[in-house]
Amino acid sequence: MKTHHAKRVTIIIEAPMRRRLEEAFGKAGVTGYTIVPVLGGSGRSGRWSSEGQVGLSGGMVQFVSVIRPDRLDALLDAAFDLVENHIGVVTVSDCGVLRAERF
Amino acid sequence: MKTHHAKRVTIIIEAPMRRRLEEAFGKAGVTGYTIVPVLGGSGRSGRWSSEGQVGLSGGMVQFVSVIRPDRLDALLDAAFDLVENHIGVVTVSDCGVLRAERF
Amino acid sequence: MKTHHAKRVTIIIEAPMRRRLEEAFGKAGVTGYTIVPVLGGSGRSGRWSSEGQVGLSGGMVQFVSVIRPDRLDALLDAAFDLVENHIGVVTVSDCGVLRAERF
Amino acid sequence: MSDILSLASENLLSPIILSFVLGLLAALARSDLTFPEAAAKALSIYLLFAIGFKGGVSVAGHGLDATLGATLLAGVALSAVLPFVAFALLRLMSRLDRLNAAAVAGHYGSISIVTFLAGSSLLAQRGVDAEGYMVAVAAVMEAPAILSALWIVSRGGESRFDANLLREILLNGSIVLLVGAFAIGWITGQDGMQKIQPFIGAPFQGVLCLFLLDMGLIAGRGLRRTRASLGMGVIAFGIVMPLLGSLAGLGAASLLGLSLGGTILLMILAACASYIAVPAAMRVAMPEADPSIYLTLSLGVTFPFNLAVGIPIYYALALVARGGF
Amino acid sequence: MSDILSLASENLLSPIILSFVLGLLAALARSDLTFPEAAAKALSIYLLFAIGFKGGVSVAGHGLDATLGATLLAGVALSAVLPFVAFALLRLMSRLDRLNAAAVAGHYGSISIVTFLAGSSLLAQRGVDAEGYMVAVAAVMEAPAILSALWIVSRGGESRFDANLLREILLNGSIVLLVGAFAIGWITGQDGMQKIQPFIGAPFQGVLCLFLLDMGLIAGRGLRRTRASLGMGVIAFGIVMPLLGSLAGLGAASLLGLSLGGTILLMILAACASYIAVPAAMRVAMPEADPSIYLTLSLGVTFPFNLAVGIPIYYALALVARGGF
Amino acid sequence: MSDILSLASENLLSPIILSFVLGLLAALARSDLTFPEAAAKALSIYLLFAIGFKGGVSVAGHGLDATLGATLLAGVALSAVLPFVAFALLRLMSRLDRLNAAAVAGHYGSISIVTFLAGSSLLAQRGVDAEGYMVAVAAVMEAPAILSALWIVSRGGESRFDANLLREILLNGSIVLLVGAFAIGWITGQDGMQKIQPFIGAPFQGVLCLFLLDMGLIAGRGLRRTRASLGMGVIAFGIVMPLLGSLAGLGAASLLGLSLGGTILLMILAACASYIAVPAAMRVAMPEADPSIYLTLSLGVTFPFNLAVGIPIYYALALVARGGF
Ligand SMILES: Nc1ncnc2c1ncn2[C@@H]1O[C@H](COP(=O)(O)O)[C@@H](O)[C@H]1O
Ligand SMILES: Nc1ncnc2c1ncn2[C@@H]1O[C@H](COP(=O)(O)O)[C@@H](O)[C@H]1O
Ligand SMILES: Nc1ncnc2c1ncn2[C@@H]1O[C@H](COP(=O)(O)O)[C@@H](O)[C@H]1O
Ligand code: NA
Ligand code: NA
Ligand code: NA
Repeated sequence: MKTHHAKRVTIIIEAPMRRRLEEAFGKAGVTGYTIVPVLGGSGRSGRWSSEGQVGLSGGMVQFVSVIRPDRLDALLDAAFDLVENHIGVVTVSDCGVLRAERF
Repeated sequence: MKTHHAKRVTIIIEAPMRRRLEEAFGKAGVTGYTIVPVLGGSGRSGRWSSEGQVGLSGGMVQFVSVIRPDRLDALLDAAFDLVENHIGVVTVSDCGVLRAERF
Repeated sequence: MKTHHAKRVTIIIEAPMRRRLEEAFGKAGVTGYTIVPVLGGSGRSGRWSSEGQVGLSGGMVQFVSVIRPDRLDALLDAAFDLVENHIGVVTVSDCGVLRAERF
Repeated sequence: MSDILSLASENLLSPIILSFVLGLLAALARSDLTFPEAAAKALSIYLLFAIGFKGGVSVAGHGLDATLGATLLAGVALSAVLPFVAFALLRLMSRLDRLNAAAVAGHYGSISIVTFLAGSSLLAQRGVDAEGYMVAVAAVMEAPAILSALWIVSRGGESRFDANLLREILLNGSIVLLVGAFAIGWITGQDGMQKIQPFIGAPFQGVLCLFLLDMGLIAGRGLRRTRASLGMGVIAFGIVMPLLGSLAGLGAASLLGLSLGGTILLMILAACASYIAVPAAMRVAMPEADPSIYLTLSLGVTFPFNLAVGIPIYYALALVARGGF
Repeated sequence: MSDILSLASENLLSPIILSFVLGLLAALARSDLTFPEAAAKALSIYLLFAIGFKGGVSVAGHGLDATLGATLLAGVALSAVLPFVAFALLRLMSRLDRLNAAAVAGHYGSISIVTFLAGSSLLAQRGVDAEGYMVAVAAVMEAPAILSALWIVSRGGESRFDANLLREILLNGSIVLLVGAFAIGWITGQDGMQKIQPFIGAPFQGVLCLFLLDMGLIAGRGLRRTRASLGMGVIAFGIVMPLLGSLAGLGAASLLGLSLGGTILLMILAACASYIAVPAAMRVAMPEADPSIYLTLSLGVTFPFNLAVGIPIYYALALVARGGF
Repeated sequence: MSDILSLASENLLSPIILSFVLGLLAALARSDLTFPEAAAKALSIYLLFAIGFKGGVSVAGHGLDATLGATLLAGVALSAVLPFVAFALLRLMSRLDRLNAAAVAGHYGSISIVTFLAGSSLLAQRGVDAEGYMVAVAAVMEAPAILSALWIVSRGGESRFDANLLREILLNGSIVLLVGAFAIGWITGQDGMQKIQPFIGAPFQGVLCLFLLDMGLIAGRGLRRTRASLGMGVIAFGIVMPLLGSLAGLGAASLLGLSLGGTILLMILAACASYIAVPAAMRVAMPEADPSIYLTLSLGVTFPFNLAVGIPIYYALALVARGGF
């Protein structure tokens, strides 16, 4: 089955920044993304876990966005402004997609 | 450590279609996959979020399946039939796996 | 925007092994990873789903770790020791990252 | 008249309606107040279990009314027929295409258990009894409307039915839980009730408040995001249709000879629109229909309308019809 | 005799058993009814906290029975010894290999707190008192069986013990919660009970219904998926073993001189099989063992057997043994 | 004196404090006992709704005290001013830089609703009444401290304010829920209370136990992971600051002429530190500040201090100040 070339971007970011990143995506014209929950993790600031947490402050979420290669820079710029001072792991990888017309 | 070449397929699909996709995978002989929850997202039909939702209708899930490259087409065919008329973002990427004999 | 080359490793592993893998990572000097929840899946031992489960035994989690290519082997060795006798799907793929100095 | 006003204000100023309003306002003001998905689902399991159980206990206590069978049949008929009415009305009032009109229509034959609960609360508060089996009627009204909607769409093209889908619709979690708890309540009767009353009885209203707070949050979020996409015709339909439905319910109840309470509940069931079971089925069977239309209409327009003014109106209508005013 | 029948029917027709049956049927019929994982975990936290607390309060009230220490020891012994019995029986009755047989055996020494609760409910309903510390006995019986199973496997090869694993087993969440709540109940006594009775006391049976509904769903799903893989011998073991266990419990209780209620509870503890703590430990320590065997057997065979017929049998046996019939 | 001791032991040996201790110990011993995130959030929604509602009902019952407006203003002022005190103290006592000191300071002007609840419990137990509107005072004290902290940091560089952030802070879920439930309680009054009392009233203490168990688990986990990174000066601050805060609260309460109960609650509000709303705001507005400092200090040091010894001390101080001892 024929697949088309695209980029898959994942952004792990603090939960309190979720709405801001959604809005930044909106402004940058990135309308396709999916948010998955995160249970815990570890980084330079130590280990953490969302279990039992009541507030947002402890948590993170992961954005996944699949986009056409030519739109990558707009997305990364939007994301970078936000994650610059924040926790935020941004990865980009190549992938194939079905139904390229949707992206 | 030696890794073997494989394909990693992810399918973001509406939660009410989950059982159907599992069955389609079963029929296509794809027995290895993992399903991760989705919190929300955005697409051509706007932004949504699973928070506070009671029914399935609001939600999505993400399938991840790692397979041998020669089995890719069987999987994509099975998936395509289902997502054709549905929401469903399908990506394929290359990866290495440990313990190739398991796939 | 400039991205730097890195490896993205994902490990799907049984929930009761979560703490052990975290400790193995710690010993191997892998301090950056994120854990996402898993809803269900299918493998050689059949289909399962976390819904309604009370204990850990039914569940799995997925680790995602982004690392510098030269650190890959240390991570895989640490992971392999643990998953050797256990369920555990380990994939490695190439990706680009923003802010390489963080990894 | 003053009675109707007191009825309306009693309804509007009850903690459950105010909780809904709080959720609605919070979402419209873009507060970050949200319920975890798991908590919302747990609340709905509790409510379905409790209401089913109580219905069964009530049937065990009062014995099987001769009209039970007839009322169940009437419920099935209402659920199956109302989508056709709704479909015709939508084609008249709005510019929705066949597919979206059919999808919306399916929601209005089916039911919203929370609207039913809000009605039951008002009855309880006013000391009005109702047939215990009305909750079983609610259960049988969930599914037929979906089949009608599928049938409407299938006329215009390929069939939308498949065996899997039928099984899913009929064994839908909320139907199974409602009917199952009803059966348990029936079997265990007053004895069983005594054991679990402190769980499903006394705290019920309070749990309902939290659930309605969540419904308000979701309705508000839906309205905020998709307000624009609903035309005036569609919105008007969301208010006219429940009124029509309630009249159909009133007619059926009169034929059946239901009590005042039973009449009001049947009117409510006919008037309300599904926003849980039907949307999920539509996503599977009519993926091309736009969920933001049917969800926003059902949850953002008809549900609040029924809660706030519909239920008191149906109450008053039932009283008038019985010459009780 | 008629007494035994009334006992059996009283048990079978209680809301908690019927809730389990509802879940089982729903899952076998492939309904999409499910509990969110978080809700199921929250229910289990509630149940463990409540039962532990109540046990502690009861000990605070009745004072420390002279037999407490002896009963705790007996519990540890039963938990440690029963896996050897189970292992021998499995090698005799089934074709499971050493590893899987040991893994299964470990489950039968340990306990299922919900089976214990179902037994306590039946006692409460019949007005039979039991020693308050039996819940502490339940707690100490969770872990030793795991060690026995590891020991059985280790004999045949490399050791399965490591310090981390031991700590995990002993500080397992459910043990800590049960023992901790027991301690809090003991310390705060009747005063503490009064404050939180409306939370942990009155609604308890109702919460238990929902929990058993969920257990039914899980058991049904397990049975549907792995029915085929259990041989007849293994299934027979799942019924014979609890009977054997209950007799061991009966013997121990007689030696200890427990009350009728305490005797029945000790029999239940000896008869039931773990499906929460032990499976998790086995996944870590014996990853090669097949979870679908031990989970399905414990939750799909032994658990329903105990709930439906085992508990009344143990009750009747205890009565007979005490000459009470 | 013996009165103070009995007060302290009554507090320490209450089920809620012991539940917190259980959680703390379990986490320090590295047990795997955890609450699902959704369950913890559901508990907090319940608590906020219940406490807000009860406050509103109490105001509806006792009528509007003339001092309500003044007390609300005093609350805002305390919340806004205490961060400056805290900041100065931190620069004196610790080696935290400006940014981290400001972030920590913001937490101490704001409030912890669970500390407030623990204080209310002790009052209820001792039969001491308090102004019903104190919960509204708690609500208005959440946000101003955040603005003060931002202002402190902004002085030293670029502004930290933006319109989005302000809206988020003021429409924070817990503020909206507390104020909204307060309004509903006020509107529906004793009538509304009667309907939902069995949900929000009687079981409240028990739910609070589970919530404090979870808080203990989180505090313990936090302490275990980041103990090392807090210096002695910072830890000392976490104990001195609440004492200072309580004195400020005592002063304000005396000026306002609050009742004994109201005085103690205002002292508690001034003494406690936020660990939900403020940390989330800090993550957005001061991402460079280290969360492990402010979270561990607030939840791992000040919160247990207040629970265990702070509240009885404030109680005794209030008695002394009123010449009641
Ligand atoms: N290399 C990495 N791979 C995956 N996730 C990471 C990585 N580094 C950090 N994270 C995630 O980002 C969070 C914060 O990282 P840090 O700011 O380094 O403490 C961690 O708790 C992880 O969830
Ligand atoms: N480009 C994309 N990348 C990631 N997820 C997407 C993308 N497009 C759509 N989705 C997901 O699929 C859902 C439905 O998409 P749509 O049908 O375009 O509204 C969205 O809400 C997202 O969760
Ligand atoms: N090829 C695969 N791709 C993705 N996940 C897999 C795959 N194989 C196994 N898994 C996951 O690992 C679990 C156990 O696999 P197994 O040991 O093969 O039964 C499954 O239930 C899946 O969640
Ligand atoms: Na209807
Ligand atoms: Na046992
Ligand atoms: Na404060």
